[in-house]
Amino acid sequence: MKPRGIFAIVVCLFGALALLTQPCLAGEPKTLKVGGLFCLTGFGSSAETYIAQGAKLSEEWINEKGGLTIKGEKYKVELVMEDMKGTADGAVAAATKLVYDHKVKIVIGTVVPFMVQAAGSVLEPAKVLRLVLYNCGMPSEYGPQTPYMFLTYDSTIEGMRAALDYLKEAYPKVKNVAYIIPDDGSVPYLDKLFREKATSMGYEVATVGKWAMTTQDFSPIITKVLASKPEAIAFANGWPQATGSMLKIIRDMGFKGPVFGCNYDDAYQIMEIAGKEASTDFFIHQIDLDSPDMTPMIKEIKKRAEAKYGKAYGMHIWGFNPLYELKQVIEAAQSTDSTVLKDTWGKMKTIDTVYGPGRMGGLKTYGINHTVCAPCPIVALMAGKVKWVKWVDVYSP
Amino acid sequence: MFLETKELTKNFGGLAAVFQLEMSVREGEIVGLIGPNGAGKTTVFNLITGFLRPSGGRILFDGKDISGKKPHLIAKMGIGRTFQLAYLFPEFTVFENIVTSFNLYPKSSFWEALFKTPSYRRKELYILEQAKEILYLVGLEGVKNVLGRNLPHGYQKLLTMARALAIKPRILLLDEPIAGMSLEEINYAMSVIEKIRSQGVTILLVEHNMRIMTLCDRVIVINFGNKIAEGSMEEVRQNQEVMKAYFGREDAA
Amino acid sequence: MVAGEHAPSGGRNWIKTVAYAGLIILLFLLPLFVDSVYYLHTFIITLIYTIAACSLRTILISGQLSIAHAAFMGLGAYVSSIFARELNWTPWLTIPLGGVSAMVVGVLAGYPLTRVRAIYFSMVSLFVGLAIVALMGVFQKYTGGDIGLIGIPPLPSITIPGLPTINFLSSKIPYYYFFLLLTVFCLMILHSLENSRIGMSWKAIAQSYLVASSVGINEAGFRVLALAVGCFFAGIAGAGYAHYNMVLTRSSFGFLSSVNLLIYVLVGGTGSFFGPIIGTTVLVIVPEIFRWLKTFAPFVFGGIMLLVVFFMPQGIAGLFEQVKTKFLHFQERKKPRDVS
Amino acid sequence: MISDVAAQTVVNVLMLSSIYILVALGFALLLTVLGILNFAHAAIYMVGGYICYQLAVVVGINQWASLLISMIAVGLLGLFLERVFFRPFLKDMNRIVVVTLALIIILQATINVTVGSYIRRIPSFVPGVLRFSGVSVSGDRLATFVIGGVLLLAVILFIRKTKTGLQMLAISQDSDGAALQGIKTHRIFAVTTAIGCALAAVAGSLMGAILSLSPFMGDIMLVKAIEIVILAGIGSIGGVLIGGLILGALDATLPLFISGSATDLTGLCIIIILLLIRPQGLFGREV
Repeated sequence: MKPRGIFAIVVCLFGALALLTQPCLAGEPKTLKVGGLFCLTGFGSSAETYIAQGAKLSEEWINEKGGLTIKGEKYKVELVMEDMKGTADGAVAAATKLVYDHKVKIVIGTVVPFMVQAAGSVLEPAKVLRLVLYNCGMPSEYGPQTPYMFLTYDSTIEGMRAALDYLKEAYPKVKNVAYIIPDDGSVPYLDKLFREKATSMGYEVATVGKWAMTTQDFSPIITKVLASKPEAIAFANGWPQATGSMLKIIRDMGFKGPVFGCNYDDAYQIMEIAGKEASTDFFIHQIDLDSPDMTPMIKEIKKRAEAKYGKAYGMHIWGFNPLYELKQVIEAAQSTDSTVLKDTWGKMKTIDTVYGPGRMGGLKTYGINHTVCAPCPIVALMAGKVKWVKWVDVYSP
Repeated sequence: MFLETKELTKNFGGLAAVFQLEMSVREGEIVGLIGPNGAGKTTVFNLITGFLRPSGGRILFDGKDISGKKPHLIAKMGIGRTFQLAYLFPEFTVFENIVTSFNLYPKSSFWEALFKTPSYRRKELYILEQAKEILYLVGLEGVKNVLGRNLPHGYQKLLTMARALAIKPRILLLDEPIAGMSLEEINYAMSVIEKIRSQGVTILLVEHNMRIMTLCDRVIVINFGNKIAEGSMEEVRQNQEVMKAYFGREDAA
Repeated sequence: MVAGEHAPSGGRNWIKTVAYAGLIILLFLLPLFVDSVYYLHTFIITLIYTIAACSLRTILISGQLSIAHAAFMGLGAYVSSIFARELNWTPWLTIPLGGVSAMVVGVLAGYPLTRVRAIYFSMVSLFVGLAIVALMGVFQKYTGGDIGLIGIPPLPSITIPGLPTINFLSSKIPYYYFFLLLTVFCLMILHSLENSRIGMSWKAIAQSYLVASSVGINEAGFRVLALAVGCFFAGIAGAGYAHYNMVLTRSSFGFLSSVNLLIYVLVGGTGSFFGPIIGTTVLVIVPEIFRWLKTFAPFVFGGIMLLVVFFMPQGIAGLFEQVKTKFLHFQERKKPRDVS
Repeated sequence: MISDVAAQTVVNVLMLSSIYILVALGFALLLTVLGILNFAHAAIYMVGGYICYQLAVVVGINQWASLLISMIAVGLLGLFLERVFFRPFLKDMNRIVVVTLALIIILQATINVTVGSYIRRIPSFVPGVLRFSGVSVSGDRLATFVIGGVLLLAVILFIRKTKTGLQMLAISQDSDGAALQGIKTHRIFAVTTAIGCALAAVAGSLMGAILSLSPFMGDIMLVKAIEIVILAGIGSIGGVLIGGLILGALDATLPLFISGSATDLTGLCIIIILLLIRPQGLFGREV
């Protein structure tokens, strides 16, 4: 057969597939549309696919529990997800679609800092309540100028504080720490915050290793960092590829001291990438789904994720959390108006998260008290095994 | 002297393609440059027209040193050329091929071209007139709207000549103008070359086909990049050195 | 008659003019029919990328397949937004400034680039593009690095006496008209250049630089001119994009984005001025329509590319030519042959 | 301990260079013989890694065997790609660019849809770390170094010594002339593409063990491969060695002196200057 013929058949097959999978547009009368911004393709999709699955679980969970009750009326939640395609332009397009096409007033999602900013440029002027999962502490990203943005869970800065506290406790002999960070524009802020916290705890910052975003092999930067003779090494915001690879190289090069990550990242994945031999004396901000020390809610989500997707990941829990919080806020405010919700949430002192009781904070750190500070779980990798450590209470004033 | 080379030398990685060549062309004559394969004829053309930089020596045109200048500047001075293979603009029609080649006289500025000012339009109209004249001169008006790449070989060769005329050359360097043509086409091409000369254009040509040498006032023979003989066709034919170069034997006839 | 406009007869030109005018009027009336702000956004993005793709084609017709075009767009975007943010210049001034700065860098890079041709040019231009993007990462104090730059001022509102004030923050419609006017303006210039002596010289260089220089066309000069013009409009498009989007990240201008622009041009067809316009329209709007396919959406983009490659050798714009030739052949066959 | 850092850096340079050389080898082969810039190389490299992962981890067969199977499978994929996607467009640069870019998009999306984008890693092929006086090399990197070297040598020998190889060489010099000489160019193209893709699969599998697997793992490596091939010179397989060494040296030493994004810029500027001095690359034919 001619290539053209083969190709034509393939195209027809895909066309048929596309037609078959077209979603039916069912519109229930009482639904609250909530937008979801996730990267399902492109950069970041490796984690955000699972976060999106978690968000889907939370939607089902709320509806199973009878939805939301606002002023005596029952509302079902409908999560409308749009793909950001891993780019800032994609984030803007997806946010525009949510706000103006789907007419949502509440959006959950965005994890990668540059997409947080890009989506914010659309969502903030439209006064859309934004439940963000993660940020890296840049003032431009999150602060007084973003009144509709809420940080639903501990982020890099909180994770860094918790991790340094735990370092002091578990490795009291360590005197100096090296800090490794992607050179993505957040360095000046995170570097300053890290130094402040570390020096206030009596640590010396051995060196700050900055790696270019295009780095494939981390050996050179690790060589440089290890030359400064640190006793412990910290990673700022990163993703499993980078964290795992770096951990592996650090151990390969014979470094024996503790290594830790400040961001919320999948410990299992990091262990898979670093390999069992290298996965030791490492701890990170993450939950251990198998530990009995988890909150009842996490256990519940784990069961649901396993039932629906076959396997539960820490990212599922993370993605579940925003809607879980939103439910409480809506029920407290008895309204779906984003401004009312914002004001109500801003006045709340505490809020329950899937990770345990949360407190609202961040006024001093970020300039706005829209940060939910909940207990920060620490998981360690010890001798090739994931080991649950403990919950660290952390609060950003 | 109109065009002359002085000790012109070109080395390609230690190998001298042209070595201390001394030759000259007077205004108004047709000069043939001949020599066996690999004698360096095309290299001489490329050196004169600036496509190659000489390793040594000078090229004088109308008293000015033009050695090592950029090709477009040499074209601007009035040295036109054709190529051995029928290089042309294959995606342009015959007429566009010629129109495009009018770059120097008259010249339009960027802003004139952008805004299509009246002066630009006037110049373009003038060019169209001129291009038509050239078309008639070489006899290509019948295939005016044919794409360059669809043109038969003989026409392509004529077109390259027509194109070279568009820069209003004072001297025209023709690289094998009748190679690969049929007898009929050769006779026609030769008449065109005659016509061009009658308009006062000096011609220097390279050709293997000796038929064209009947046109030449003078012939220069080179071998291994050096001049070995010069004079009328008859004189050159008698020259021992030439015999040797062409046939490798002194007694060959 | 002017160079480059010989072929069509007078009557056809008249029909063409009417068709263009009709199309432009239709585009001007478009916001009346489209009430979705999201689709308006998509159209605006299409307009911006149309300018960029057309300016890329200007470089392309001079025989230079540049893989750095998005970087030049980014250069214009960053220069314009930095001047508007840090020095509070009005965007009306910084947008041309962005274009000029992209042009200056294009010319500076262009002179050494004339040393290389064809695929070597493409490759070195690729590195130039990467270097420009790396430069944006180095000056992250001003560019925001990978996190991105926000707080870029929108276009200031225009007050024309006797008319209501045009406020660019109120809705996307003023932006749509601004970009429509900008696109029409830019394309007119590019079209005018292409159909002039300069455009013919560019095409001549692309076909044979040897012949071109033998007839006195300054190869280096015209190639740099093409780069200058192309980069200028890329810079304009980028700067306009910055003041519309109001957020910039350098990853939007990297290798993949440059390649995307190239795809717009190649899929649309390089042979016609309308190729990049059609290519951009199809490749920006169709994937947006198929957004609901989520993870399957990339198949639509890739599928269009393959469809074009397999069935339209001259790109989508070339399809019309193809159909026309087939039709003409058909007619010719029907005609009784001359017996001579 | 400056000497330790220096020694480790020398090792880093060698290891990184061998990674780059391995990735660029198949790319260079296709460019030399078929004369196409196969952008899809990056995606084929990723697919090779995923096949190896699926066999070794999910199915659970021997790792080296799965590497071999992945090689063969991707080689066959190469035959298919050559027949359907490359052969009709070999003479048309523009269309081949679009086809190979479309292949990247489609292969990435296919992996994303079927396997998912969860980041994975193939377990070490050669577990353990080699240490000597302050310098350490992981087994995988050493294996890559050896395999990369062997494959480079094998490809060069194949081209120089076998009949098929010599025919490849002939085609790379002048494909029309070779066809006139009775060489079945399409058969050679098919063989070349199969070898190129198989090499990509080896590279992908080893990188899956050294770095990690993700649908987008090829994006940056593609740029690196292009850099190497252009530095080496189009049409030079042996030059890939030098190109890879230069790029490896730049990427492994610059981060010691310059931090962050400036390393990229410096490296690129050096490459641009090198290319402007020698546009045809270090070992390319005269332009």
